[in-house]
Amino acid sequence: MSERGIGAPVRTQDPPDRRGTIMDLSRPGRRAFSLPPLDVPEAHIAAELAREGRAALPEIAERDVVSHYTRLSQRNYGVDTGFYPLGSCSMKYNPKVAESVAQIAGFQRLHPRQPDSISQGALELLWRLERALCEITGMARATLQPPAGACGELTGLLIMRAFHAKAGSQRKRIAIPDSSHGTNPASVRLAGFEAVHVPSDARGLVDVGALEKLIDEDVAGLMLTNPNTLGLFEEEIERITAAVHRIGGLVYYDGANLNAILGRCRPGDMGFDIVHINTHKTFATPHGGGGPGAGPVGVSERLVPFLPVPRVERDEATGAFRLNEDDPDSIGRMHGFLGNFGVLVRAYAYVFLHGREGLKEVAERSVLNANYLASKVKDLFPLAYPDGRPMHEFVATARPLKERTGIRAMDIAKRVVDLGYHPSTVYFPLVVEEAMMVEPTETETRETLDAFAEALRRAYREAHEDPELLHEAPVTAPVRRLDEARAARHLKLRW
Amino acid sequence: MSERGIGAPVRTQDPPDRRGTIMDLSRPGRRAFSLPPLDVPEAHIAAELAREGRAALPEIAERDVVSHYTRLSQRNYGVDTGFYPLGSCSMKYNPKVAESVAQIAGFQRLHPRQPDSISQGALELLWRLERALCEITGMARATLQPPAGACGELTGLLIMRAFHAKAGSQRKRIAIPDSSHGTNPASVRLAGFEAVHVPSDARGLVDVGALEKLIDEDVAGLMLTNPNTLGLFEEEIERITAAVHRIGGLVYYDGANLNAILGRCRPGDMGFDIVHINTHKTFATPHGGGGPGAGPVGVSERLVPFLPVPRVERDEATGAFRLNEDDPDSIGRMHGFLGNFGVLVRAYAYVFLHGREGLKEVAERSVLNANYLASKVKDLFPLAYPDGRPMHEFVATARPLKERTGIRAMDIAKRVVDLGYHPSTVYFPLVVEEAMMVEPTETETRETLDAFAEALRRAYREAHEDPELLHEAPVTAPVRRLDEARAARHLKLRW
Amino acid sequence: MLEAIGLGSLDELFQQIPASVRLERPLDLPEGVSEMEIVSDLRQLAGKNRHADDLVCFAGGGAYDHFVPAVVWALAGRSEFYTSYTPYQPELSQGVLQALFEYQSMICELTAMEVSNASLYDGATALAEAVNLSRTSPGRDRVLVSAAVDPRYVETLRTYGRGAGYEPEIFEVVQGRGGSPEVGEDVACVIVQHPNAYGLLEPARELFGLAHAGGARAIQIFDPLSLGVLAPPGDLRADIAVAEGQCLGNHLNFGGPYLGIIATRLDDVRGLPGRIVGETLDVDGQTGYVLTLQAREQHIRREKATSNICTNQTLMAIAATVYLAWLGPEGLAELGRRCVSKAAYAAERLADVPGVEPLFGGEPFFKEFPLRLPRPASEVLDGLIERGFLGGVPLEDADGHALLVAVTERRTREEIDGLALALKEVLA
Amino acid sequence: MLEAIGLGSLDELFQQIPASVRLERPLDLPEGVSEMEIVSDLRQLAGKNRHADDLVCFAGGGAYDHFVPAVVWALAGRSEFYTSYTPYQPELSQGVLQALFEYQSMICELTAMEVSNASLYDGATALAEAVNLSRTSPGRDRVLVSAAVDPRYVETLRTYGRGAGYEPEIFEVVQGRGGSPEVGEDVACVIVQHPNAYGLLEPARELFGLAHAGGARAIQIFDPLSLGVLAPPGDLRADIAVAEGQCLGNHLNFGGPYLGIIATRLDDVRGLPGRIVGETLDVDGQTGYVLTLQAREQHIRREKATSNICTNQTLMAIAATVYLAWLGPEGLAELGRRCVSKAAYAAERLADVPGVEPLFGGEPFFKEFPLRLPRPASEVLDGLIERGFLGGVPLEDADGHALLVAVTERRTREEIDGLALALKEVLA
Ligand SMILES: Cc1ncc(COP(=O)(O)O)c(C=O)c1O
Ligand SMILES: Cc1ncc(COP(=O)(O)O)c(C=O)c1O
Repeated sequence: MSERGIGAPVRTQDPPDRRGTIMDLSRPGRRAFSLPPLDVPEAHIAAELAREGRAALPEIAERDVVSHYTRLSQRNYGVDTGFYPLGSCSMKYNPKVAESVAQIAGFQRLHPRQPDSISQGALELLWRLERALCEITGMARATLQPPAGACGELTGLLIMRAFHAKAGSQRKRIAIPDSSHGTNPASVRLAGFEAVHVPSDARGLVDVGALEKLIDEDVAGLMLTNPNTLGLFEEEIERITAAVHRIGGLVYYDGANLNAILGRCRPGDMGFDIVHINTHKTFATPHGGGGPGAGPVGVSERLVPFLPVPRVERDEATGAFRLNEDDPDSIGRMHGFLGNFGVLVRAYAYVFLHGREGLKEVAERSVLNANYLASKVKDLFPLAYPDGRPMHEFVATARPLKERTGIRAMDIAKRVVDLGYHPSTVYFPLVVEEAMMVEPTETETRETLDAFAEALRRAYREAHEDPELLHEAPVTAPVRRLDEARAARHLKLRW
Repeated sequence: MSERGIGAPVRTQDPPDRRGTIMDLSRPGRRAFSLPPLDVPEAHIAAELAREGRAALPEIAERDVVSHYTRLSQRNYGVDTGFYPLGSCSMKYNPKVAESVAQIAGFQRLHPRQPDSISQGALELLWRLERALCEITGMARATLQPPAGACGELTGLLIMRAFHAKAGSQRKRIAIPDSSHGTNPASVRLAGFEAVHVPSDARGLVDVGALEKLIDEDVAGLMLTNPNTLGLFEEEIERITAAVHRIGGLVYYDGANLNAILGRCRPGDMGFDIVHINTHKTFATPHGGGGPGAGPVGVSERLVPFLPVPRVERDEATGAFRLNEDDPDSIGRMHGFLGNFGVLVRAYAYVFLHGREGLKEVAERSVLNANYLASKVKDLFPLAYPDGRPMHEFVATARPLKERTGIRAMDIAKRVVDLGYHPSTVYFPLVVEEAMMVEPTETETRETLDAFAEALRRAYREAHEDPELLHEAPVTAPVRRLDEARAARHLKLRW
Repeated sequence: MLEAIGLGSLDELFQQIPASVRLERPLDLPEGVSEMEIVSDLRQLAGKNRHADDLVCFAGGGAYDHFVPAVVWALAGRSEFYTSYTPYQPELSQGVLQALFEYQSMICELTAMEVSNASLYDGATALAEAVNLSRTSPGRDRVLVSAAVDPRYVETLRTYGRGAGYEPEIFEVVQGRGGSPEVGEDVACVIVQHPNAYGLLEPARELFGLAHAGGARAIQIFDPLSLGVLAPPGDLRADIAVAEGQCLGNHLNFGGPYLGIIATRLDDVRGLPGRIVGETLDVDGQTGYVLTLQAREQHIRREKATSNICTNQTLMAIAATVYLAWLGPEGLAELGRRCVSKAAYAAERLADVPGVEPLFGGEPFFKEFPLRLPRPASEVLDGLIERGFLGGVPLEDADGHALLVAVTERRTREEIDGLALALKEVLA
Repeated sequence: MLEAIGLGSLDELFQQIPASVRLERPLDLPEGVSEMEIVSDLRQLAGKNRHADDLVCFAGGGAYDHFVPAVVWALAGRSEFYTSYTPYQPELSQGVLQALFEYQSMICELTAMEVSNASLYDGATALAEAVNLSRTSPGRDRVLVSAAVDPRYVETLRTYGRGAGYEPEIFEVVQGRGGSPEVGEDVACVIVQHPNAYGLLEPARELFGLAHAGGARAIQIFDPLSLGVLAPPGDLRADIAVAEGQCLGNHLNFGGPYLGIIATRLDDVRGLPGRIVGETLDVDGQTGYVLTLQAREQHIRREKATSNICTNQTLMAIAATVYLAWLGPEGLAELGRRCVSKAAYAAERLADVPGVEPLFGGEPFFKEFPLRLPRPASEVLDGLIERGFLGGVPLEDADGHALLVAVTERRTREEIDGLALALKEVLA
């Protein structure tokens, strides 16, 4: 047998009775649903308000619903399948116990508007998690409401806006590094600010001199991740935060990379005023194929009044918890209810499972793994900024390879699929050409790192010896390379 | 792209870090387990009783345990994957609700030796299920203890033995048809009887004349399935049971094929004295990759005293349920506790979900599906007994094909794998050459039956036109044809 | 491994961190615990809550105790789905992508709208995104909101509006519904919830007519499970339809994770926020699915993106897809009829309780209706909880003497009668 | 479809059924119900039970409240495993087959035996199969069983023995253990449970020595989770080792589905009952797994098979495999030490309760021990249940004034102290 590829389920068609969308399986009269007999008099909607005809949902028996989505799931690669080194995503293993506790009826079946008196356990959980996240980040209080990191950013920026407004100033601009994640500038706009781009220096770090020149009293603040998007620690972080504070601005910490520093240092101690956390990265709540996540936001003491409502408060006398629904300075509500509670239960489980030492080990192991893996491939795929020591992830580049062979980072990624792995992030950050951003995470073994390194090295060799293999790749995935341009040109967004 | 095959995940290797057994992934010092700190004084086992050294179980982190078994699962085909027409197995869809109710803590976390007073719900469930199974089969009482069909057979045969013993007779033989399932003769032996083989007639039915001649007062009883192993209804069933009763014997109904007659006729009404049910066939409790099942056994009034203990009894006055632990005539205990309770919860859910009409529809639809599918393939794969109308399954033969092309039923089966399906049972029943025993079940759609028929027809065509395809098959499964002889010769039963 | 990279200690890996910001003490958190301990900790916390399995739930107001069939999480809970990332590598993500394509298709069918995205955070934030989508013509900035829109949605809008530069303006309703927004040339959109925050049915066609007459967009907040019986947003001529999709197979979860639904007209597709999946072909000509129109999104367009959303609620959308496949067209219609009948019965029984009356008049409703109580609703609710009922959610109307009661297909006549009896006792 | 096969009605499909046996009335069962109804019916039934989440469980006697980590059923519960049949088509069943191969391997490691099958029904029936395996030399028919073997196992043996032609003979024990079976030339096997039905540790080496001296096989019933601390059956020179594998990741389930474990020496492999998985190669030389030695089994060998077993407990074996992979060698040892320490502590605390004393003397035990009570155990248990404890299982010894208490790694000192206090109250 020739080795077509290893690992991923090989591209194959479904048999005719299982092919296509769920609608293709629909046949008149079939059904999965069942309801008890009606036990009250039948009432009706007035004709003028009623639907005419019916919604053309699929008609299908339960058996086929199950088979269809089971098969679809098998056409998907997850962390449970194997290594998933997407940079900036912290695709670590999601402990199963967190899944199972989130399903306890006392959490899963709570109505968001039930009285506080019968939700004491849930409120206590949120309270404890808030305390823990504040300790981890060095913040005073936090809101757990934002359902994802981007919403956390908007929350933080609105807090900045409210802070300055309260001080009687209407600052218009927010500084962000040129390597920042797309959500940063997008959030800046949504918060009604303009983005000012801060250049990086040759080491891949914020050009502090340039920053100091760039910012003035029209700048409300700076957004930064640290380690930054290149996986490098901003060594001059104190100078940076001081510079922003000097002009009266606030500094926002994008927590996507918090994994690298857990228990080692804290944004609050670096001078950050606002921090968001992606629980679906750092605290292992599963990504769900793209969501749900949770994006808690912590703030320093002076910003506490501006946090969103409702907030969980604890009556020191009775120990009872309650939701504080309004506060005059609060920016207001960021979510219809309390945010992604079910995700926060998982984050709670993760944080307290690991505890103080465990979280520190997470950081250590994640940084060690990234450095180890970098050391095994950087001769072929050089680090974009070779002078810095990467932390939990590294950004390498396929530029030399491309110059020599025409093989691009994308081709490497697709070949890696055929070699049994999910590829790394490619083409992000945008400031690096042919970027390959690799974040192995702490849950992976040395064997996995070695094998993945070997897969990259093999692809590199093949780029020279048998480039067709890379152009053709993937050949073992459920589909081969997809025509994205066609998708955008011939929009087909529904059946 | 050439169409190698459709449907099944294509044979491929795992990447190096995920290859081999769980032991191959073991590395010293890794671990998944965790325990709370010891909160009592440490005590020890005396040295002479203690283990020396340690059990060489794998050392492995939870992340890798999960990935390993997730990947293994993906190398397996289940009903949820698709059509699974194994004859005699009733591989129908297993409703998900039955899985979820079996996980309610009030069932899943019950200790088998907790007092009856705090197990009333569980006992009531068993009681109600027993009543329902008796109604479905036409029996007076039943035991739910046997954990599978074969154990049910043994239970029934021991009841026969006890019945005759009580009547002062020591009959030695049990009659079974030559087409019977292997568990029948094996159970006969385990019950201390000898098997007498009853021949089939040209129609594939019990040769009643021969039977009448064969049996005498040394025969304790007859075991039969109806519809029989060929999928045909024993039309002379009353003559058969009467003949056995005439010599003082008892008639045992092997319930593997009960699916075909639910609500249409009942073993009790045909004259059967003892019936076992495979809940993992007829009542959709999942097969679990080979088990667990449940094999409840119902008996007619005169055999009730012999049923195993413990039995669930209901106090008519108080309505309370209790376990009757002994009864002088009982054959005793067939299982350490009450049998596969968790499976019985699922069976209960299935029976009461369907109810009286639903169960009848199950039979009707399963027979219709089998007949429809048979009609689509029997020109190429003739029915072994073409005169009878098959019920819920049919037995076809590849003998003509083999004679013409050398292609055997096994080759067809393996090619069917490449065409996206689990094949039918082959080479059973033993009395049919090149047997293909196909049981589509009631949960499959017409589209599936059509597509499977087309797969068989295509394989048939290919047997003539491109036999290599069949000899080589499967090429799209996780492994190709396995060397069973080698497995038996070079026994490797552990790592 | 440290050796392999030429380091002597873990600390060396963290040398770039200036000493001055290093945390030189352990985090002030408890020590890590075993799985057994975390389970009992969380069981204990959960045990301090009452919930919808242990109380009979008539609470609604944006989150509903609809039945979640076992198939939904048996499938959406498969780890290939829930442990995967956003489908940036489409070849390894066909499962999620196709499921989302099916989701988009079903949302279109449900709403009679032309295009749906692949999910937003929840109903309230979906409304905020819809408003952003509507505020694209210069000069058309104002946002008119019916007073019968869920206050939580309005509060969320107010927050988002601070950044986007608008302040939602409330227009009055009459007897809990309707109203006559004045739609001038500066109005971007008119927002109506139908069924509304009182559960009442709105004269949506008329209200949307007013919006269109003024050149504004009509935004409808709808209830997905009402659409088996109620005319869908598309038929009502809504321009943008948003909803909370929790009811579609998602658990109550104390408010999240839920599902933000947004659907609109094809014209507006390039203004839609969030991910959209499109069908395409692979190099062999085989059908496949990809994220498309990514030029709208933050990772490509950065500050010019239609939204900042990145992580969304994909898994909830998959659950909704499975749920809708389970429900089918007949199920959707029948379930809607059940809600209507059960709510009507409950309204009648509860209004019979001495001292209780409808908050307004005889306005039509779907599955939820408002009552006026002789005592503060929060007190009454406590009494009902003692009797095993989560009797509804309090309204601020009538000085807090108003209660909103939701009746889903799960509620039996016996439970409804039980609630009426309990209410009578509490008020006695 | 009826038309397609040329039939006019469903009834025609059933024409072969003689009219005289047709059921001409509907089954006397309720009408079918919806998913919602079956769920509430079963919730209601479950609600009538107390269970080990709601009582603190000190019950054992063959089924134990060990901790089941979440991974076990997250994996064993994957539908590709649980909805598949016996792996008769190995190419489509490599997942189940390899998992069973790993199971067999781990059981061998655990027990220090040479070969394991792929599961039997449960511990008691595994013992019956072991006896059959031992009764192969003509003339060696008798089965000697220690009086300290679980009575349920003995009863099961008695039932199976009626067919196989033996009557288990009990040999006495002294102070709950030991004894001196007389092993003559007609004895097939000597059965010892270690730890035994009182939880006590047996002088197993000596007893097995007696068996071997008489030419009989030594059968040990073991506790899988004792084998981190206790010498394994292989080291004790047992010939056949059987166990109840429930403790390995399987839930209490009111007694089933559980897991019958059997392991023996390679010499006896052809006498082993049930399925066995073997490693082999495919035509490309790639490793794969198949059912092997099928010539022992009923579907090939029919009346000459070693057993009638067909459907076994595969899924429970897969769960056990995942559990053991989770536990690892250190976990196994540590868990064993926990049981020993906690049980020792509990025995001390409970024996301090006035009126309570050890049933025998100071015999060593593993995780379970017997107490003598001043009142009937069943009464005392009821009192303990009122106080939130499932206090153990009653023994028939001492006129029913004896209680067997099991203490797993899950029980905390606080719970043990609580039990002691409750017992004191009940007996006061
Ligand atoms: C650096 C960075 N910032 C922000 C985000 C946005 O977080 P979310 O996807 O949770 O909205 C991400 C997510 O990929 C990120 O990598
Ligand atoms: C006809 C027949 N009888 C008996 C059995 C044995 O049942 P079980 O596997 O539940 O022991 C089977 C199972 O395949 C069967 O098909």
